[in-house]
Amino acid sequence: MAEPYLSASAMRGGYGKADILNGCTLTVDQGQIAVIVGPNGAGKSTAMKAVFGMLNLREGAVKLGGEDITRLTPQERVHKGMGFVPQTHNIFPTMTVEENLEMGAFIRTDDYRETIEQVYHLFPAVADKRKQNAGELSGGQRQQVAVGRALMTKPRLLMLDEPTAGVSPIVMDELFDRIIEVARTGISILMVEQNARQALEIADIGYVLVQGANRYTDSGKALMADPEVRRTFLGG
Amino acid sequence: MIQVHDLHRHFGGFRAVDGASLTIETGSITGLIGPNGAGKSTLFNVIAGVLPPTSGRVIMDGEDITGLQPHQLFHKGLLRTFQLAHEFSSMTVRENLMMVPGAQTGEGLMNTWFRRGRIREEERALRKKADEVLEFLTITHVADEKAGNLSGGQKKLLELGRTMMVDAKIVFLDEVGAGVNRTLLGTIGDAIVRLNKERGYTFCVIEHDMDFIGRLCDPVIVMAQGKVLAQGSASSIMQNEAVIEAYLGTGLKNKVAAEVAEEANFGESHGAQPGLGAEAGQGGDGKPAGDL
Amino acid sequence: EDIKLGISLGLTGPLESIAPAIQKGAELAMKEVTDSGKLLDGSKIAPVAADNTCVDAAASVAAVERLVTSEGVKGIMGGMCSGETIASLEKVGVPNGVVMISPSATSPALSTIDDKGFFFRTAPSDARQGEVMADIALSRGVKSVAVTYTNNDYGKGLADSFANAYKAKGGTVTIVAGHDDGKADYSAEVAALAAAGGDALVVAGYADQGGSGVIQGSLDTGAFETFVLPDGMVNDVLVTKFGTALETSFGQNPSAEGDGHDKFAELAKAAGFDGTSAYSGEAYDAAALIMLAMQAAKTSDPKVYKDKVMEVAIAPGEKIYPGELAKALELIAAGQDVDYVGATAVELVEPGESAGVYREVDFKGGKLNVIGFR
Amino acid sequence: MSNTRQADAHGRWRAPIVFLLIAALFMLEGTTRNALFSGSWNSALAILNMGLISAVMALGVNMQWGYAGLFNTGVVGFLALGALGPVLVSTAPVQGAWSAGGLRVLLALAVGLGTLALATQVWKRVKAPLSFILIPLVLLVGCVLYRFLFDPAVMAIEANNSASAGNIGGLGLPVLLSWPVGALFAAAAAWGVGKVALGLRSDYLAIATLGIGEIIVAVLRNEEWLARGVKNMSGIPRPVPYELDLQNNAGFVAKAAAWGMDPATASAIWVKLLYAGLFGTVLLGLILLAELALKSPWGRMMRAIRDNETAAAAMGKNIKGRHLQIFVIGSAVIGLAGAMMVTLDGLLSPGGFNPLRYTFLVWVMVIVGGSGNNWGSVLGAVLIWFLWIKAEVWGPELMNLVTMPLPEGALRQHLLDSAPHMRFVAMGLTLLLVLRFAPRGLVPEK
Amino acid sequence: MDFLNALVAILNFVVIPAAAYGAQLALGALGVTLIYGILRFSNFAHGDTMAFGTGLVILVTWGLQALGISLGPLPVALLALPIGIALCSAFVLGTDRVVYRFYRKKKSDSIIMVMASVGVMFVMNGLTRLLIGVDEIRFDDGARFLISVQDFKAWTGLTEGLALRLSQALTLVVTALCCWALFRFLNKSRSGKAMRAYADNEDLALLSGIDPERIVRLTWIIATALAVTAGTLYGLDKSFKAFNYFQILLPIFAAAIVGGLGSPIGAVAGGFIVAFSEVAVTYPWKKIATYLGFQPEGLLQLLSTEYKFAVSFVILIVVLLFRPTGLFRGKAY
Ligand SMILES: Nc1ncnc2c1ncn2[C@@H]1O[C@H](COP(=O)(O)OP(=O)(O)OP(=O)(O)O)[C@@H](O)[C@H]1O
Ligand SMILES: Nc1ncnc2c1ncn2[C@@H]1O[C@H](COP(=O)(O)OP(=O)(O)OP(=O)(O)O)[C@@H](O)[C@H]1O
Ligand SMILES: [Mg+2]
Ligand SMILES: [Mg+2]
Repeated sequence: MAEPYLSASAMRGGYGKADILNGCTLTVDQGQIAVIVGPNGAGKSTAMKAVFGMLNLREGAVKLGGEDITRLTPQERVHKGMGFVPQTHNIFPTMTVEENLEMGAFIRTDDYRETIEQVYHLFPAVADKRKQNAGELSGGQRQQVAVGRALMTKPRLLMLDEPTAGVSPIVMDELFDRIIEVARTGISILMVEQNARQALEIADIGYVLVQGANRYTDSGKALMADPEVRRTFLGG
Repeated sequence: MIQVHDLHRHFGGFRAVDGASLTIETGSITGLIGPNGAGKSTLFNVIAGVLPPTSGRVIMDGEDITGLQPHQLFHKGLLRTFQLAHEFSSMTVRENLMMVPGAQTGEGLMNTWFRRGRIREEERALRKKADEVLEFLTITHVADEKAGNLSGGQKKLLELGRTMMVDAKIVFLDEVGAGVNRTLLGTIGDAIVRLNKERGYTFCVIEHDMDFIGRLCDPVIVMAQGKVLAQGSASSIMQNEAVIEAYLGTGLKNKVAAEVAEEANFGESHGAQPGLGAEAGQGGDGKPAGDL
Repeated sequence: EDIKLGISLGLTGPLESIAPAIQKGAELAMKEVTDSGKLLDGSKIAPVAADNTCVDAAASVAAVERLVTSEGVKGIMGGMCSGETIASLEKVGVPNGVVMISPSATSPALSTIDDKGFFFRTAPSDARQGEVMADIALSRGVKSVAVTYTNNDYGKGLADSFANAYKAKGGTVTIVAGHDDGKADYSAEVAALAAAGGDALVVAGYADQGGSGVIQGSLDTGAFETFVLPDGMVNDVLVTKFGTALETSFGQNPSAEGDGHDKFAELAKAAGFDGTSAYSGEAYDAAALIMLAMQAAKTSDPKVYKDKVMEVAIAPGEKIYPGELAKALELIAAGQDVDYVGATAVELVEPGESAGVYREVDFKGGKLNVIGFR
Repeated sequence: MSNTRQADAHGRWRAPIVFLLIAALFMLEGTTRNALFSGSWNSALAILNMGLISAVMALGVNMQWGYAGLFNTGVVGFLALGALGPVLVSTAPVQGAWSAGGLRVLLALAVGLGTLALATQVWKRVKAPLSFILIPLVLLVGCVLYRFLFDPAVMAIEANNSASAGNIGGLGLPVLLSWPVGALFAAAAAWGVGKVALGLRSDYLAIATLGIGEIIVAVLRNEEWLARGVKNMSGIPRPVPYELDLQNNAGFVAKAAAWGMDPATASAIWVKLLYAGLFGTVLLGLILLAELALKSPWGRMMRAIRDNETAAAAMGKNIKGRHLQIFVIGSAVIGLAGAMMVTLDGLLSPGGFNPLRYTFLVWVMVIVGGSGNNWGSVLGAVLIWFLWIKAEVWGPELMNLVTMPLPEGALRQHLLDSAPHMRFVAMGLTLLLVLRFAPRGLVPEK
Repeated sequence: MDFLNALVAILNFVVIPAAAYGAQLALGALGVTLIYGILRFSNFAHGDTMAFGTGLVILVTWGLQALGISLGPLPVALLALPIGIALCSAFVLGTDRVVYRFYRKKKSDSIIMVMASVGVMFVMNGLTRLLIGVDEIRFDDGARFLISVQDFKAWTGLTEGLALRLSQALTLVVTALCCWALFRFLNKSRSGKAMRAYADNEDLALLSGIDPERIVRLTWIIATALAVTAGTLYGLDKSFKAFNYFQILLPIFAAAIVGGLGSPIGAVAGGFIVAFSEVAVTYPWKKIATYLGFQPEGLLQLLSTEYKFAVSFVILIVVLLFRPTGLFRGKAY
């Protein structure tokens, strides 16, 4: 098999002295959906940040499309085609919904109006609020704006940290639906999910992260089928 | 018992809560669900005194509590958590818990100079209690970490943990489950049931995880566009057409099924994979989980 | 002997723009004496400047403390503003027995302060100037005035004494309003003064501070054309700034009957600074007095020479003008009496402050013209 | 955030190290004579005394900002109110002032306050359309009545011996008694201000308090009947002996001789030591109380409130009440410092109360020292005060150094002439350097 | 009853001076508010940036005058302004590089940045004085009045005169232009939106591909341009004096805050509120009353001018009590 599109190998690092990541490895192929699950505080978000260059790695390397990007700044990674929705603080609160989406398209030079319409179509609830400041939205609406912003980037690798937290079931369905669609177009998806069963359902590859290290790695289906994994990590 | 009478809360011209009336019975675990932006959190904020209502009244055990300050409500036994975690970020996790109980001797300025002994004793007891809560929430290892450094889910747990530090009459939980590991959420659900049964706490829970709602709550109130759309037992709600259309949707299952029909990759395992909802229904307390 | 003399001024702070000329004035006198080589058998005077910020009593005390206890100065030309002067005098000057002669602190409080004979000032007394100014104004037919003053003890004291004298002599004061120096804008003051009205505007302020700001505003809006200007305002800065716009204005400042003032201005010009700037002449005189008193006491010990300060400053004796310090030193050494007149017609009265002779000036033709003396 | 652990490791040694550093600076100032230090104990002690007072101010600001996150930039105002204490309590009574109009002034002030109280009551009790008429009416009537009583009384007082008095004078009580009174003045004002303004957030509170500070100072400057306004109030009594008395005291002179000092120096040093003892005692007492409070649940609650008001309110903490409490206490401490300051200066000079010196410099002290940490702000205060004073010398020295290589000429002369202004540059540079190497303060909050 | 004279008197003594002063404050407040909004701290060095920049403009002006350049009725300083802005921006960017960037990278509390700006303020304070001294400097050439009192009286025959200085008119026009341009820039242009995004959520701005350092530079340059423009106009209108520029800082902050920190329109409104309250509240209405046919005994002055600053603050506090984040809903970090 050729080298995967994204490969983050043996990452080790953290915020202070203690390491949060202890040799965590993540890979995603072109058009694949990879899902990370694990207990709270396992280091999932930290791993995402590490992949995006928002955390200094002590060890390990991140490669994108065969190119070593370990030393690049987050902003340079954006230009390499990576998009990221953080778990918290993922909107611009005093800018309108529309401006939030425009900011998603900041590095695009083509006409992005169509993409905006697509996002509105996907999230009709926020479409009604396009002229409202994003900070005034409800929790779930914010989440939708955040995901919408990332979609605006038209990235080649889309990283989502718990995109469905606080989102109502109907929208969550839509969202997963859309993610599959996006993946179809050849975009790689790396996401963290606590709604793990739904997420693993659509995942090509699943990672169970515990204390900053890979505990289980398998296809989504296989992980779902593993009773041990289900009991300890997926809530029965 | 909390009674909400024809409550309105408007933001400019927008009616976030638009004439909601509902009752939370003492001793119940009431679920509050509804689409994003339905006005659930706003309703909570009005009840908890964070936002003044545009009109309407809130009655708690026969007493009108409309417009009381949050700290006054706290002392009446009304606690709440925040949807977006509001931790005290520069304090340690343990301190976050220890600061919660009201009426601490050490909170009087004079006492800090003249009643040191008593304070020391109280502190010891508080610390013990905090450690128990931490243990329960599986975050003992970060007890001395600044709360601001917690992971998203851990903050959510801390949010819940604070309500466990005091004896409350009624607790409002705003999406405690979002971002919390599902296994742990199960445990939390157990704890809520236990607090409800053993200590007689009343709960009002906002949550989008229907497994959780289905397992815990009776009754369930559905809000949409600032109004109460439906009310009833979890199972009846989940079969309610209006609720399905506005909130639940027809379920991921069907769509995935449609997808897999085309995709060979997915095709194989589909048969082995029962619907998510059915799973949850069995995993819970046996109530049918409806369409999901 | 090398004698150090302190110069304590607000080199930074609200009056920082008039401080340099004061410092130069004092240094000019010191240089003159040093160059003459006639002080106490060829002693040299070394000036040591300290920045007292003018407004911060604590900083001023610290600065003067340094001059006295560390530099070991034998006398101080300063302080500059009254509050700060009182503090440093009470806390450093008097306890350590060092003579302080202020060129510019005019607060009446300094007249009654328990200075143990260590404090003098060459600045004019506000009370007297108020009288003189009222006389001049009335004699020119100005029957009603608005008064604005810089909001400190100098301005306030002068404004009060003027207003009282003027009213007593039959004039009308329409308004007495303060202005703060160094403020961004004086429209409010000008508006208030204009609304109150009057034949002329009395500006008890400083020429390069708020005073000229108020004049500027009044001229621009046509509120007043005639200004009555006391010592803080009467100098060449004002003339260069407003030129012929002051055609009808007049004023007075303390000056010797004779050419002391002009002589000093010449000396200053030669030394490269503006001798007409406020208190520059007073500073020259203050420094000169210290050195002449030393000569008279035959010692640089302030505890001794403090008693000679009054003696050299008043008649009888040969009159001494700026630039004649060498002559004065010779005379004193020869045991003869001198009457120091200096740049500002110093005439010290008990308890050690200037009585002041005032010269009346006007600004016809865009120049500062001396009319007469009072 | 990532450096918290590191800071903890050094944490316990930070305060002693900074303390030693400051002590060393003072030793140098007292003993060595060179371009940088004066080598005079008198000078060193003079700086120390004001440093101790600054430390009290900084402690007050730290209570408000460091404990509760209240951005009070009206420090100068509360300081000025405290400074009023010694004037009204301990200066000699002015003959005839009270009979001229003292009581009428008090009455007028009571009327003024009553009017405000009535107006607020109307505002609270009466409904909208009616109150729009009533409130201005109440205010107008009150104002007219107030002016009617106040103006002639003030005129009478100010006319009473206006050159050297013109104020209502003091009570002639011991000056130490006036310190708590000064604190009380500031506290009372803070209570009123707090009631009105504490609802405002951060920078808005800052500008409101800045304004209030300016207003208080404006009152002090312009109300001559109160404390002579800009004409300054001098001759405030001392709690310690006068140097000249000591110099005339045979016993003291003998003792000084035994120590090998001349009487003038010895007396000056002795007086300063006495002051230092007084101020030091007050300071240490305050620190003790503050530390006890901060290290208990009260302190924890305060930090919680500072951290997240919404959550703290939801956890039953009365934000407004606590804010008011700490605002009043902090202001009282600042007022106490004000009273101590005029006692030390022997002078109340309202013209000198400018916000740069008494508000922002104190803020610099707190932040450089380490906000939230009592020891930090106290040490920061002494250090910054030391630098502020020494910048007067160090600035021009710096200029000498800079211009050394320049050829003689107009440029060099211009620079040398401007040397006093290097005071600011020197102060700015030291401030920037300290902040650079201790960005969270010299002794950061743990 | 002499309505026209009353009107002219008010225009001449209250409206025109207050409007010009208000505009000067507004320009300064725009810069303060911009830095607050985007870099999240109150920049105490702003007043001294104005002074320093104006000092540079004056030096350039002198140079141009020495070359014999003149703009006819307009002051040469306008020509020197861009050069002054460029030089001052370079300096300010330098301070950002050596001072503020460090704290930005460390994500220090904004109060630390404020204190650092106090340090910068001191340094600039000294440098300005070294550069150009402490004396008052007049550097306006060209025409002084658009309408002078004498001319006005001659034209209209009224007893009250009216004066409009060129510098006042210039100030008003330039302020209006700056305000409009800034507003357009922030709300419509890509860079402007990026600046607001950065202000809102720095990390997320990074994730959107916005170069934070570029934003910071842009902010400083715009704020400096505003500061130098404000300083120059102020200097042309009054005179240049280093100390005054520090004193003007307080009213500028007051203006920025009463309007709502971070809000450009707020800054402008705030500037006018502060200016008008200073002038109008202490204005004695006696003369106006006399023109309108009353014969008042006193001056009809609400408060004496010594309290003018206090008055403007009282108004400010009252505004804040009813609108706790300023007239135009500023931010509160
Ligand atoms: N401060 C505000 N200003 C304007 N609109 C607001 C404000 N706060 C909330 N809203 C609007 O009110 C509506 C209800 O918000 P609320 O947070 O109560 O929703 P919710 O039911 O809790 O949704 P979610 O499930 O997403 O948390 C939303 O449409 C939101 O945009
Ligand atoms: N800024 C930080 N500084 C120090 N420690 C941190 C910081 N952020 C996270 N941590 C710690 O790192 C660990 C992993 O955090 P992370 O956010 O990666 O968890 P997570 O797996 O995403 O959990 P969750 O599911 O709750 O979001 C946690 O123990 C947390 O306390
Ligand atoms: Mg996470
Ligand atoms: Mg919600």
